[in-house]
Amino acid sequence: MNGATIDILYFARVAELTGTRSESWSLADGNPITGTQLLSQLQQRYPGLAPTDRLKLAVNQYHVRHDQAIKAGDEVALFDPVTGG
Amino acid sequence: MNGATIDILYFARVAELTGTRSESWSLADGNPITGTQLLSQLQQRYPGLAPTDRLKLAVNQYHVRHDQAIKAGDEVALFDPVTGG
Amino acid sequence: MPELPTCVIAVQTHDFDYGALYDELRRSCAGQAGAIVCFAGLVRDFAPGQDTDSLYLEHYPGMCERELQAIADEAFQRWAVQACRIVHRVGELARGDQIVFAGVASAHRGDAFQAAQFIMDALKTRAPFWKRETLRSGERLWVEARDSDQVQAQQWDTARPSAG
Amino acid sequence: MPELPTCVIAVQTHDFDYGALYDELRRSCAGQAGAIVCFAGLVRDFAPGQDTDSLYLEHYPGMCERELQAIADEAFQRWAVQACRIVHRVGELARGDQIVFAGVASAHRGDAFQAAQFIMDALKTRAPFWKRETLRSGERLWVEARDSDQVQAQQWDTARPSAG
Repeated sequence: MNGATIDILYFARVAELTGTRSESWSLADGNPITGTQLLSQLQQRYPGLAPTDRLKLAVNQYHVRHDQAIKAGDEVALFDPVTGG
Repeated sequence: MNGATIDILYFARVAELTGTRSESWSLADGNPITGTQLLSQLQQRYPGLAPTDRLKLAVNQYHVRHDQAIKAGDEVALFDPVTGG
Repeated sequence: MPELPTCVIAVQTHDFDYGALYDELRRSCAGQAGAIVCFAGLVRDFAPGQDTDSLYLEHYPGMCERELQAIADEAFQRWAVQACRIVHRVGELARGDQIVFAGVASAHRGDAFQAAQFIMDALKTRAPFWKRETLRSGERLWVEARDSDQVQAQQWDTARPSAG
Repeated sequence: MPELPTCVIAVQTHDFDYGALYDELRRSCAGQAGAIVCFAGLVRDFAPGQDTDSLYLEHYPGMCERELQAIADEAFQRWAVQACRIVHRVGELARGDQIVFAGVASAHRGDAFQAAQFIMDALKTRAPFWKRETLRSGERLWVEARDSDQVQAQQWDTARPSAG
């Protein structure tokens, strides 16, 4: 289990909901999980995240779909649809 | 006949062909003519204008088609397709 | 949008200050404009291996200003423009010189982009300016109008129904 | 066009000088560029009767720069771009302030207009920035993404075959 973690970053409204901007998250048995599975786990810890369908995921600074596999050591970011420009 | 004239302006390559930038042109019997008729008369005086199909006409500073009627007192301009910008 | 704006138009021999023109557009609608698009046309090499030494721009005084105003008015009818500026230079220009400026301020970027592009496409085919190139070889030639400019300008006619 | 250009990208808290950015674009391709299109996005009133007092821009450092570079690279693949600059501000901004700059230099105006518009449409839907408005009433709200921006960005996907 040692080192079988991911870093999760939260931005903007999502960071306000979780009350933190980043945290280390342990993968059960160190196995990869999908974005959807991670969102489900996060929603249990932070009920305010629901509904999670509209939330966006990035893995290692690339936009990914919710079915993306996430493995130990990944940098995962969770945020609302972007509104820059 | 007195005053039954139009002013003709020539621009760019067309002014080089006619050798002048403007002239007063008498209308036969003072009657209006079409652009096509005027172009035909001008081509007799300035053979280098041929072919006249591609030349553009403006009457009183508005683009017009060759079948536009031209009457005494009009300001007529003759030029190549524009190339500004 | 209380009323249609007016477009400030200049036809001049002297150079223009692109940044200053942008600043004026921005100042004239502070707090309202969300998007400003500015275009500059520059003198570039005429063709590979045929270097342009200089460019002479002739125009039809009076009709130029009227036609540019008409083009801007048409843009105002079609898109939500808050402010507009068009500057076109005439006379002798050198390689790299600025020729033309068209700037549009709007609430949204779509309007600003479309209006600016429409203005340039219409200017290219309707505003009575003519370019004469002088190549490094000394050869002088009047630039010929390009069919692609006509095609480009005509696309706005067919786009009319959905563009409002 | 010997090789693809690189896009100079900056994400910064301080303001930018629109005119100076244009001058740099122009200088970097003097004699080659015939067209430069620059876009500025500004802080404007949020809604009628709901005056924006200030805007806070949060971003994802690192991913922002990478995503903007990817967007510019995609533009270079699709259009003949000679030089490009993108600047995006973050942090606290006031009404009327400049938010974003995108400038493109090209031989022809069609490429410059299309590349600049593509960059802005892609930036709006892909670059990880988030706006929080503070209204005069004191109310704070995270701006919601607009469906129209998604639609606008997707039009470039369908335009792909003919746009090259």
